[in-house]
Amino acid sequence: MIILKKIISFYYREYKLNLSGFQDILTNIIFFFVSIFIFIFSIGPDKETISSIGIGIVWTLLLLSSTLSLRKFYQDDFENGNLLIMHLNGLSFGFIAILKTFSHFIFVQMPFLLSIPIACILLNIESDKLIYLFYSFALGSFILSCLGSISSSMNLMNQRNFLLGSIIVMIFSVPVIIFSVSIVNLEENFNSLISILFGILLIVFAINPWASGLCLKLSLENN
Amino acid sequence: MILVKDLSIERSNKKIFENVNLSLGSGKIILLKGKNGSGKTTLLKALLNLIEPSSGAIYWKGKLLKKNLYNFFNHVTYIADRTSSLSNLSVQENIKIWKKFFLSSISNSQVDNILETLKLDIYLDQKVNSLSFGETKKLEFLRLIIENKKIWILDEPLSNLDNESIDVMAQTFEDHRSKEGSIIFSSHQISDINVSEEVLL
Amino acid sequence: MSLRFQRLLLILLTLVIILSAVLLILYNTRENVSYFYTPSEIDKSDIIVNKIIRIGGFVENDSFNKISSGSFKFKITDEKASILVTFEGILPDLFREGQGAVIEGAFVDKNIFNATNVFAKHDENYMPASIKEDLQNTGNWNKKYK
Amino acid sequence: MIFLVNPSKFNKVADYVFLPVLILSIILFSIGLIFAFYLSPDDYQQGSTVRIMYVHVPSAWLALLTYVIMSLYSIAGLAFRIPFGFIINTAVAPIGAVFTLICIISGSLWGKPMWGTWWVWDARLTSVAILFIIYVIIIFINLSFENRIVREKVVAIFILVGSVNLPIVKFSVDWWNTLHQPATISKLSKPSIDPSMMTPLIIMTFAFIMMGIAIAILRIKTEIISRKSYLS
Repeated sequence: MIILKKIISFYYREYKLNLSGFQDILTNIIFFFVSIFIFIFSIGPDKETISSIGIGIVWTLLLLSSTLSLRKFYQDDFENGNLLIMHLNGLSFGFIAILKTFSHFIFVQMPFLLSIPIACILLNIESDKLIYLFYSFALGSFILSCLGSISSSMNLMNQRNFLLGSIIVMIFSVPVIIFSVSIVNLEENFNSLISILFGILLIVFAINPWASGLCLKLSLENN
Repeated sequence: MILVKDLSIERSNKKIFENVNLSLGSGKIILLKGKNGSGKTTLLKALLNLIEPSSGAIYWKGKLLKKNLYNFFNHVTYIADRTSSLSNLSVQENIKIWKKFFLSSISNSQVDNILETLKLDIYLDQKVNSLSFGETKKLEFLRLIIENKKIWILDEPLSNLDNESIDVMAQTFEDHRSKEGSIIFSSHQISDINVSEEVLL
Repeated sequence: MSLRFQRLLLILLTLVIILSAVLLILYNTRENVSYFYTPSEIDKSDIIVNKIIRIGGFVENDSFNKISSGSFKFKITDEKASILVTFEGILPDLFREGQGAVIEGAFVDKNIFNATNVFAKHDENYMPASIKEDLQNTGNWNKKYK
Repeated sequence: MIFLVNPSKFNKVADYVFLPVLILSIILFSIGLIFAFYLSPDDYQQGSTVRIMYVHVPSAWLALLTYVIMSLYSIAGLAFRIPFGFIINTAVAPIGAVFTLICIISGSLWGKPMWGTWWVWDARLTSVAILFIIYVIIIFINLSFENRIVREKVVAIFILVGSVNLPIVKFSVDWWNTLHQPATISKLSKPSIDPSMMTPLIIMTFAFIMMGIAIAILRIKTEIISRKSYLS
């Protein structure tokens, strides 16, 4: 019961934190839309071309914009010592990583989910594909959150080259992109593709607390 | 309660300190002294199992600290030399978050009293980043009361505080000692806090 | 429960999750991670005209026709079904009848596939050319070396 | 076998072994190249292009083998606290990257005449490209952290996380339809390669291994020395 109360208070804290830093999330979304504009203008006005590659564009830009906020994943809590306080309050590092991953999924990735319909209108994607895009993004973005947790905890002590964190997320999200995009394009294979994505999700979810927990401990020890 | 035996720590194969012995019982206040880089913070972090000792051991209630870690964490408050309050939120919200997070049973009037003695009550609705550094530091000490734990581990609690606040701190320490609590803190400045043991690193 | 035991339990749980996830992925990817489809996998009634796909198989024996200097016609088969392919361009060295090939392009109608790219696929067997002649001379040439 | 986990023992063994290994690798290379270019026969399908195989296949094997070694040493370093594992990781990563690059370039040169394309995005080629980028990231992590202890362990963790790619590289040709052909030599079945071509392949593989070991010894020794100077 105590642990449940601690979890609730953890999310209360995250909620307050994200509410006060709402402009950061908004900036991500603006970045997402501005890049869509750029894409549309650089491709040209041909509606068919845009809608044929639209899914790919949406997914690429979702990936890019969600890697933008990676720096914030643990950095603030690490620098002001809150990670340590959470640990001293009885949460193991792996458990903190899981909680933080869910928090990132809820507060950073969900706003993207809500902005997908508008992106689909802009990119001329048919509305019957929207539901598949929703499914694939709901699973895919959680995978991205787990990967983000791993890479940003790795790069906590990396003052010189943070772009590395984004590259790590992007290189491991190649399969996610492949299967998410084909979910939308090959509706007849929906079940098997969604279970592949779910399998990837299980793998990263299982790896995440170990890898991130170890990295968090490492960074706190040597800070 | 805490027993440190022959503790030596080296980092990157550089010796930081050797053969430190400590015993922190209830009602005891230990002051760690030493110049910069003598390993005060390192020792405090080792007490929190954040740094692996190269030799020696730390015991908590007779068992190795590592084996008994989360039990130990239930009894300890650690305040680092940086402030953990969330700078984008107001003082009041920070206090609310802390109270929820540490499952504190402290009443609002108690908090108000302390805020008044610390002269922070006028800033209640202001954001933390508009406070001065000394004031955020004082706000940080509110956690000691909210967490309400037996053992306090404090890293440089007295730096950047005015004399008046140091007096308040001394009074708080004395109260805690009278409640069978124990404190270990580091400092490089001389103060009139009544300590039971001084350890020079 | 001691900390050590909890840790062991967590490690086991992680391994079980990863193992089941791997099985889930492998079971489902067989049909999905294909660089190409085989002719028998393509459902004749379900052909989408002008959608770019890849088809892999063998070039059917006696099906290769040179229409003009840079334009070819042949059939791709996997011994269950075959597809008529037209191609304009340069064929890779290894391309010949009986050889594996992957073609990229789109159906122009239900029966004719227009290739934009032709890749030759070679198998994992390596054998000196002289031995092949010997084998053929003695009649032991095994047709499975395609 | 203690020299595999102990730096000073390793130094001793390496001093004895280095010159023989280097000479052996040069000899093997010269024999192997003579075999590969003059003495081995043309393939019945591919003609003389098949000779690219004698570079491509050994480098591909070694790219994978290097990663396996790094993964094992990462486990040794993280779980059993053997610091020598981290030294190996730092020293060996660039070698693996070079092998992967050789594999990719030679494969590309082989693919153009045979398949008719330099590069396709099938599962094998994509996973090897990802392997190369993983190697590059490992090198970059080594370059960009200031704190040595954190850097070593982060590299080890990353290597372990990245090792999910290994089975994908190895088995992609068996699991999925790819343009790349399946493995010629596997443990379970008789190799489907003629002995006259198998010999140069094996010689070249050992030449590559010896060269890899020679370079690795040099790099590991410098790494050990640089850490010694760090200590004092």
